[in-house]
Parts: sequence; structure tokens; C-alpha cells
Amino acid sequence: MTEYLLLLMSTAVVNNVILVKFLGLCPFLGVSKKIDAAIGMGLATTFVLTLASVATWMLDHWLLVPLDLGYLRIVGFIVVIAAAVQFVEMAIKKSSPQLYQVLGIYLPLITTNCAVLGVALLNVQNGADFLHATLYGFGSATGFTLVLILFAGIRERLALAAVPKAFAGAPISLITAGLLSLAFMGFSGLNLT
Amino acid sequence: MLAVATLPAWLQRSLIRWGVHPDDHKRPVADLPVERLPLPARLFLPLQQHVGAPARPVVKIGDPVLKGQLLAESAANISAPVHASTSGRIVDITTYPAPHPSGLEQPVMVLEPDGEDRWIDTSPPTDPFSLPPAEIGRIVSAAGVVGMGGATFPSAVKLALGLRVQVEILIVNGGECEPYLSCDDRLMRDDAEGVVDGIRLALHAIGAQEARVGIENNKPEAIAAMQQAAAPFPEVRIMPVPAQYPMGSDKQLIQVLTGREVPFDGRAADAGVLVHNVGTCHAIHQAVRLGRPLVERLVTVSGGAVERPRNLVAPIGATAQDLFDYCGGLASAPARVIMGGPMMGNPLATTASPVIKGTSGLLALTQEEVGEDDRAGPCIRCASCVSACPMNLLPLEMAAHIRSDDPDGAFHLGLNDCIGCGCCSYVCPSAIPLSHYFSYAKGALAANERSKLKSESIKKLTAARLERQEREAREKAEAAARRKAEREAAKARAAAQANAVTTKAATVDANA
Amino acid sequence: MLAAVTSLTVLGAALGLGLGIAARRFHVEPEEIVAELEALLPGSQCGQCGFPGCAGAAQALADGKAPVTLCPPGGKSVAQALAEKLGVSADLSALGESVPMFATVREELCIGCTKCFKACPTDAIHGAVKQIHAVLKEACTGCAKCVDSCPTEAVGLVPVPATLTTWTWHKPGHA
Amino acid sequence: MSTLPHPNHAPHAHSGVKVSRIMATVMLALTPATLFGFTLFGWPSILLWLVTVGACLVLEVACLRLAGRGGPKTLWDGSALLAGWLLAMTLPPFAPWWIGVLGAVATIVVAKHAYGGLGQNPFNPAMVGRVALLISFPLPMTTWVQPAPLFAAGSPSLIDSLHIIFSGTAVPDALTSATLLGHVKTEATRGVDALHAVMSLGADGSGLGWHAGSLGETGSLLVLAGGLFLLARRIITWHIPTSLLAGLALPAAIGHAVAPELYLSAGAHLTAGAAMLGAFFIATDLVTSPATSAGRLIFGFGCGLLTWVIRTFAGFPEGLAFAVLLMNAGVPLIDRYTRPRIYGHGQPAKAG
Repeated sequence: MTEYLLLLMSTAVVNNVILVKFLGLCPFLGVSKKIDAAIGMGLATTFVLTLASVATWMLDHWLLVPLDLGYLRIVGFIVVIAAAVQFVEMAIKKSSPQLYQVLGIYLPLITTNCAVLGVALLNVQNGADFLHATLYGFGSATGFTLVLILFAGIRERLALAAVPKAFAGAPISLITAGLLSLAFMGFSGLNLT
Repeated sequence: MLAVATLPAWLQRSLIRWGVHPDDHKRPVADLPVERLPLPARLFLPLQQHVGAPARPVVKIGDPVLKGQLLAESAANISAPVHASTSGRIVDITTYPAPHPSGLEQPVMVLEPDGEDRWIDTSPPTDPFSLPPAEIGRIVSAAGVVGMGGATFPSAVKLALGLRVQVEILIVNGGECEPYLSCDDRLMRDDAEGVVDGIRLALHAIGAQEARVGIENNKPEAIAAMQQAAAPFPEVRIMPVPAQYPMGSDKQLIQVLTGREVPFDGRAADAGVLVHNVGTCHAIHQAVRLGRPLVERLVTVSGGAVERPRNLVAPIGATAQDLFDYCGGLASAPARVIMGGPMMGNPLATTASPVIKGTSGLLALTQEEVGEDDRAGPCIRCASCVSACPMNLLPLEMAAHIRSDDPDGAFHLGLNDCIGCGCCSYVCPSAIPLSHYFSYAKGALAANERSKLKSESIKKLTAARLERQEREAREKAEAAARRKAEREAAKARAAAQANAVTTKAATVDANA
Repeated sequence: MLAAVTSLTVLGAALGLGLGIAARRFHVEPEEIVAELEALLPGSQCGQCGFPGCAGAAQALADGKAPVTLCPPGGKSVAQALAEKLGVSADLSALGESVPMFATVREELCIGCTKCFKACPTDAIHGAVKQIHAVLKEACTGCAKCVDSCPTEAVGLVPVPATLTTWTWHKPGHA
Repeated sequence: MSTLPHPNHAPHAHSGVKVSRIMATVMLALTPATLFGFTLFGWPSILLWLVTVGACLVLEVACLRLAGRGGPKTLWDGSALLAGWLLAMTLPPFAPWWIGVLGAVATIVVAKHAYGGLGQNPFNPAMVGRVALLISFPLPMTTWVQPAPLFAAGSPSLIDSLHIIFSGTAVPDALTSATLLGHVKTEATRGVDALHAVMSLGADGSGLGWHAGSLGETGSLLVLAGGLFLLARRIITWHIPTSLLAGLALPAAIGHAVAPELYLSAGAHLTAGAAMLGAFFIATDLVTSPATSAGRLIFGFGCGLLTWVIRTFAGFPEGLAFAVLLMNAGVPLIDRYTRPRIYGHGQPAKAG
């Protein structure tokens, strides 16, 4: 039990997918202008990432490894992830038009969210078992959501601040992301045992 | 919720978590006897001195009038009549600078006093308490009484509402929390009996059981006088409240005296209370007992730039300049001239503007009193404004949205709940004009609303025009069709005749 | 080789089939966005935006061919409403502080030709043949169609004057 | 009759409180602890303080000029001076001059003026400076010295000090020491438990400050006094200091009660490191803390808790700077979800 909790903590905070592994930067900068959109994006990503971790684990262990097709891993993963995202998009469009309006064009962005593929590949690299893979996906996604929402909060405030012209927009967002990353370095070496 | 005013005095202060403590600057003016302004050469009586529709004139240029005579009648459900402030002659009906920061002109009647100050015949009822409540309201309405605290809402409309919705408590606002102002203080000290009588008449008019008079505890003389005057009447409770700006705001006084809150989308009556200012109660007393309409009022003339500050009884329509002149003129060039108090009062564009029914004070403030005219600095998010705001708003966030051209964002944060008390601007260490931002945004949103309404009505007009054009086209087409049909018919007839002829001929032929 | 081709084919086919079924099941009618946009526009069909009437403008907006600030008579409020509907951020600075205007007829120049009368999309100009025309302030959108139609240049646009009820405080720092 | 000047909106009165006065009061409250630190660590600490504060002021002027807002008023609001001062309070007293200058760059240029200057920055400038230094230059940032009072035998003279600060002469080995938190951390990696680690350092009433540390660390009691002064002057409210200290002391007390060999006591946590400085002067920074009372309680508690977590479990001996930055990042969210109930509304105003 403790082990799984630690795994969650470690993937969410210490080895944060955005701030430490630098994955998923496009949605991090793209969908962080409004807190509401960030929350929606975070939830959708959490769902997809967990789902993708599970699906790719199954694909890897039940198809690619037995057939010795490791070289097809990236292609196979991309296909599975793209299909999962498409499915989620359709389901959301039907079940929650409001959420769909909020996420809008960003849902397809999850397809190309390198965090999703990255986490799936890291799972293989780590040789994780099924439960570990699922938790790793979920923990990474939680960390992604946490940082995305924090960042969106700051950006909403920055939108009202008198940022100098030279820094306004993307530059100040990147500086902020850097400072956020600096703050998260406080967790480095976190050892709960 | 708890009614703070019912608790011991030492507890009250610590339970009120909003507001500010400006220097009150009330004395020595509050302790000086009231003087009467001599009649000026001309009086300028605006047709609109109240919330609602402007009054409609009933006299003509050149008409002689008596003091208290009706000059303009109430023109709508929410409106109030205007009476002559003295006897004399109407010399003009024109436009004149309004007591308003814009300095725009508004319609006025110009009255030239004859110096006799002769009252019109009055016939007050002998026992007003035997009259039906609605009748009191009618007298008050005819006397042109409006909220004298500055809100200038027609008082009779409020009384009628109170009677209709079964208000339980009448709140009487003797807070007078604005610095400098002491006209209500003076009124309570000098004619507490009149005020209490007005309160009892108002109670009768709305059918409420209890009146609570909130008076800030920096006016001990007024509290004592009112307590003495109210002693025979248990239904009138005098309740001292902490001196804390904006205690004299309706919503805050209701909260402190009753523990109730006025719902954001409702009126005081929805909380079972009705609020009248002490000045208004006094005006009700004058109207009902003496039959005198509202033609004069107490005005505090004060501020560092005034030579001899004092409280004056001034006729409605006297100009600000008349009052300053009587008080020895302005000693130095004032930094600001204000109608009302320094926290919420409006700056005047010109001292030619007249005193109206809602004028509680005329202040000429020096730069020293106003504080440095600093350019606003950046917000340091100290949240002083948050703790000062009596409505629990986040002024700093609202202003940030407005500054970034997002008044809607401020609206979602509660811009419409802002009562404009100015506490936020008063405490801001960066001198950010927060209240100004909010007035601007409220104006911008109102203008938006107006343009939306206009575009809707225009849409209707356009639709009507299209329909008209279609109808015209249709009618034209129908007419054309009719004509064509007629032509066809005629042709057919002609053809038929010809046919008949031919048929006949054929028959003939056949027969032949 | 065969295993790789087969497995990817099967995988693709299975997922494609799944998505196809899902697309059927979760089908949603495309929104009637054009109609909604048209409802937000003033509907005076004045043509100042350069599109054929408000319906054309709505179509152009929906296609992303026109900015939300396209409607001069609508001003800021319409631009904001459109931006909200379309989910884009409006650059309202492009509109500037355009003051509301209305048309006036200079009586000494008016010949009573009724051309403006016919051009007005909101019936805001009243009068009759050979009579001086008057403008109803409440109905005028300031679209300037009448200005162009007048043969004697008797019609002009003037800013709507502030009154005590419409006067508002200026924005702080922008006196 | 006279026409009056352009109308100004109400109110036509002001409380007289100004930003520059707030900053000056905070600096006054910081003075006793600073002077104590100066006497404790002598000339090097004074020189480093001067360099850091001076660099901050120079950079502030430069940035304001660049931004075209170079008026004297914006400089003398004192915010740059205070940020530099706070940064200097958290540096090792014998650190070389470039530490102070680079810290000032991170503080003033990156954390403050890139965002538009005073009031616009989401992160506490002094803590950005400190964290950037700590991560970039771990060695000089963790080389602490024993107290070497001014004019005491064995203390560096002014000349020695100039060498230490400006020409990179190594600090005499005899003087180097470790802070309590740093010592416990290094001992733990060697398998020595917290109780023995504390004893081996010979902690003798560390609250009195006679031990290694930064200026702000050694003068904890004086910092506390300064903080109470600020509370009395109503510059800060009680919410953040109280909740921060509670957030730090509660888990520490529980941990210590469960396993004293693993966890330091609450008392040690409160007096060690930058706890007091953080609680009263850093976390309470007006610009980067929440605006509502409830938000301030959450913010303070979070700072305290994260400080304890980082001190106890993570790689750095002192975590307050990280904790403050982490909570700074959450301030917009905290503000958004702790909006007070508006008068007359059943519920807080809907999110905007």
C-alpha cells in the first residue's frame, strides 16, 4: 500500500511530468489561459493518460512482446492512443456539450500530447507490471493536472498585470514555468522511507 | 443573525469587521448654533431633485407665487413635486448647471423673491393619527418629501411600499457617518421632538410596530436629546452604534440594528425593514403637522477653505456660492468643492449650482485635507481594501479587471453590489482610485445595457419595416394580380361575347 | 514480417470499427451557429460591414472570414457578445472609443426628396415628400446610409450628446 | 461664481498610509535582527549585505529606466531595498560578492521587473533569488561559519573580510560550521539519528542565536520581536504567521512524538532555519500572498507543512524558500476559491 502511495507521490510531484521530465509542454502552454479550461483539460488528460497506460501496457504485454514485435512499439502505441482520444472526444461531445465547448479544439491536442506517449514508453522502460503502469499513468496525469491548474491560475493573474511589452505573452509564461520548475526542485531527493 | 446594536458597546466595535475611521472633522461646526441664510437675489429650482421622472411645471413665466405654492407637479408613479421656496415671481423657466460633476445643465424654474417670504394658506389635519395610513402617504407625497440623506428617493413611494408589504421595523438613519457633516446631528439636538413625531407618523403610515433609530456614538448630545424626546413612546428605540464609516449606509445600518441583510436582488422591504433618514422624518413631521412642503433644509457648510464654517437653513434653490458667501467666502482657493460628504459626495463643476432637497453639505476642501494628489501607484495586493469593504467584495480584483478593459469580469466579482462608499480608495496605500474605477465600470455596463435595449428595439423596427415592405410588395402584387385578373376577366368576357356571337352565328349557320 | 503486418492491420481494423460504431452512437447534429450569430447582430441590414446584410455577416463570422469587430453600429457590446459566442478573445481596441452617433438633418439644405427616408433601414427618418425630414434619435443606429443618399448633403452624423442620465465617469487615468 | 477644476471622483479624503511607509516600517522591524547578525558575524556579513542591497538598488534603477518609469518616487517606495535586504538575510554571511549580485539579478530582474515591477510578480522575489542561488551554487550557499563577532579575537578583520568577500579567499577552516538543519541532514545520510546529531552539534539554546546560520536564522528571537511589531502596527495580519508556524510545528510535534530519532522536535523546527523570518517577513509579503483571511490561513499552513516535508524528507536541509514559492504558485487559486460571501448573497459570487 505504502509503496503505491509513494509511487503516486513520486510521479505526481517529485518527478513531475511537466516540470521535471518536460513532457506535455504544448498543452501546458496552450490550455493554461483560463482556470476552467485547465481543469477540463487536466481531467480529460488524466482520463486519457490512465486509459492509454492501461491500453498500451496490454498491447505491449499481450501482443508486441509475445510476437517479438518491440520495434513496432511506437507505431502501435500511437495508434492506440489516437483511437482512445478520438473515442473520448466523441463521448464528451455527446454527453457533455459544455465540457466539449470548453475543451474545444484542445481535445485533439491530447493525441499529440507527448506526455501520453512518453508515459506509456517510460512504463515499458521501467518494466512496470499492470498495477504499477496504471498508477504511473494516473500519477503522472495528476501531476500534469496540478501543475496545469497552478499555471493557469498564475496566467489568469498575469493577464491583468502590467507586464512589459517585451515580456508579454509567451516570454513571461516561459519565465513563470521556469520559476515554477525551480520551486518544484525543492522536492528533488524526496525520500519518504 | 446577530443584531450587533443590541449588544454592549464594548462588544460592538470588535464585531464590526468592515469600514474605516476617517477623522470626523465634525466639531466645532456641530456645536455652533444653526443660522438662517438670508434670501438670495434669485433661486434656481430644478424640476428634478429626486430619483424618478422630472416634475411637470404648473406655473408660467411671470406668475407671482407664495412660499410653499406648487410650482411643478409629480409627473409619474416615481416622481416628486417642487414648491416655491419663498414668495416672489417666476422670472424664467430655463436650463441651468446641475449640482453634478459633469456640470451639464438641467431644466429649472428661476424664482425672484419679493422679500416678504409669505406662506401659502396651510390646513394641517388636527389629529393625523386618526387618518388612515394611506392618507399620511398622500400628504407626504403632495409635500414633495424625498430622502434627505442624499438618496432623494420619493419618500411617499417608500411609505406606500412599506404599507403594502407589511414591514415590521422602521429603521431611522441618524448615522451621519460622513466626516464634516453635522446637519442631522444639529437637527436631532435642536428639534428632537419634531424628529420623533415624524418617526411616529411614518410608523403609522406603514403600519409597523417598532422604530429603531441608529445614531453613531460620536454624537452624545443628539443621542441624549433623542432619548428624552422618545421616552414617552416605547415603540421608538434609540440605539447608539459605533462611529464607523459607512454606518450611515442603509444596508450596513440594517445589518447592525437588526442582524438582517438586504438580499442582493431585492430591497430593504424584502428584509422586513424600511429606512428613513432623520431629516426625512423631520420633513414628514413638518408636512403633516404644519402642512408645510419641503422648501428648505439644513446644510453643513464646512471644509478648510471656508472662512466661517457652520450649519445653515437654506431655501432649496439657493446657489452654493450664496452659502459660501454667507459663511465669509472661501479663504483660499479650494482643491475641491463637494456637495455631500468627503467620502461619497460629488464634486461640483461650478459653485453656481443650486442646493437641492438631497444636499446635506457643501464642502470646500484644501489640498491638505484631501491628501496629496498622487498619481496612482501599482497595486501591491495588500488587501486593505478587502478588509475595509463593508460589502465583502474584492476591490483590488475588480479594479484589475476594469483596468484591463474587462468590466464584465468585475461584474461577476460583484460590481453591482458595490455601494460606492469609497472605503477602498480611502485606505489604498497606492492611492488607486478604486471607487472611480467602479463608477466608470458601472457607467460602461449601463451604457452597454442601454445600447442593447436600443439595438433590440431597432431590430423590431427593422423587422416592422421589412414586414411593411413585404406587405406593400404583396399588396402591389395583389393589386397587379387583381388588375390582371380584371383584365383577363374583361378579355374573357369579350371573348365570350365574341364567342357567343360566333356561336350564335354558327347556330345560325347550322340552322341554316 | 507477416506477424507485424497482420497484427497492425488487425489492430487498425478493430480500432477503426470501434470508432466507426462510436461515431454512429455519439452522433451530434452540428449547431446552428449561423442563426445564433445572426440573432446577436443588430439586424438593421445596413451593410456597413461589407457583407450582404446581417445574415451574410453571420455566415462570414461562422466561417472565420470576418473579425468579431465587424459591426460598426453594434459597437463594443455586440463585438463582445459575438466573441463570447465564438469562443475567441476579441481585440476590442480595434474598435477604439467610438462614440455613438446619430443622424441630423440640416433644415436649410433639406429639399424634402425622401431619398434618405427610403434608405433608412430602421425607419428612423420621418417626413413626407416636399417636407423637411426629422430623425428619431431613439431609432437611429448611426449607420450613415442616409448620409450617402442625400443629394444636398443635408444629412450628417453628430455624436449623441451626454445627458444627466447618460453621463458617466471617464476611465481613471484616461481623462 | 467660479468654475472649478476638473472633477475628481470621491472619496475626497485619504488615510495617509502609503506604500513607502509600509516598506519603511517593515525595514525598521528587520533592523534589530540584522544588527545582531552583523555583530555576530562581523565585517564579512556587513560587506555582503551592502553588496546585495546595493546591487538590488542599482538593478532597480536600471530596470525602471528601461521601463520608462524612472521617477524617484517609484524607486524610493523602498520595495527593492526591502527585497535585497530580505535576500541578504538568508545568505551565508561569508559568501562571496558575486553570490549577492547574482541573487540580486534573480530577485530584481527576473522575479520582479520581468513581470512589470512592484505588485505584478506572482513569486516572492527574495525567495526566487535564494532558490536560484541554492540550485546554481550549492557549495557557497551551504558554507556556513561559526559566529565570529566583530572585534573578537580570531574574527576576520576588515581587510581579511574584503579578501573573503571580494577575492575569493577561502573561509578559514577553523571558522566553518554547519547549521542545525544541515547538520542533521548530513548526519542522517551517515546513519546518525536526529537526537545524536543535535547533541553532537552542541545545540545550546539555539533560540539565542549563538550558532552558525544566516542573518535571519541566528536572530530568530529578534525577528519574532520585529514580526510582533509589524502585527501591532497592522502592517501584517496574524493569519499567515500563525498558520505557518502551526503548519510547521504540528507535523514536527507528531513526528517527534512518534519517532524522536528520525524527526526533530517542533521547538527545533521553529527556531532553526528561516522559520521565523519566513513566517513574519517572507510569507507575509503582501504582493505574493492571498488577499482573503481564509486564503491566508490556507497559504500559511501550506507553507509550514511543505517546509517541514522538504526539511525532513527532501534533499535540501532548509525548505522554506521552496515552500513559499510553491504556495505562491497556488495563490491565484486560493484567492479564487476563498472569495468571501458578499453581503446579501447566499453564496460567494460565482467565479468570473
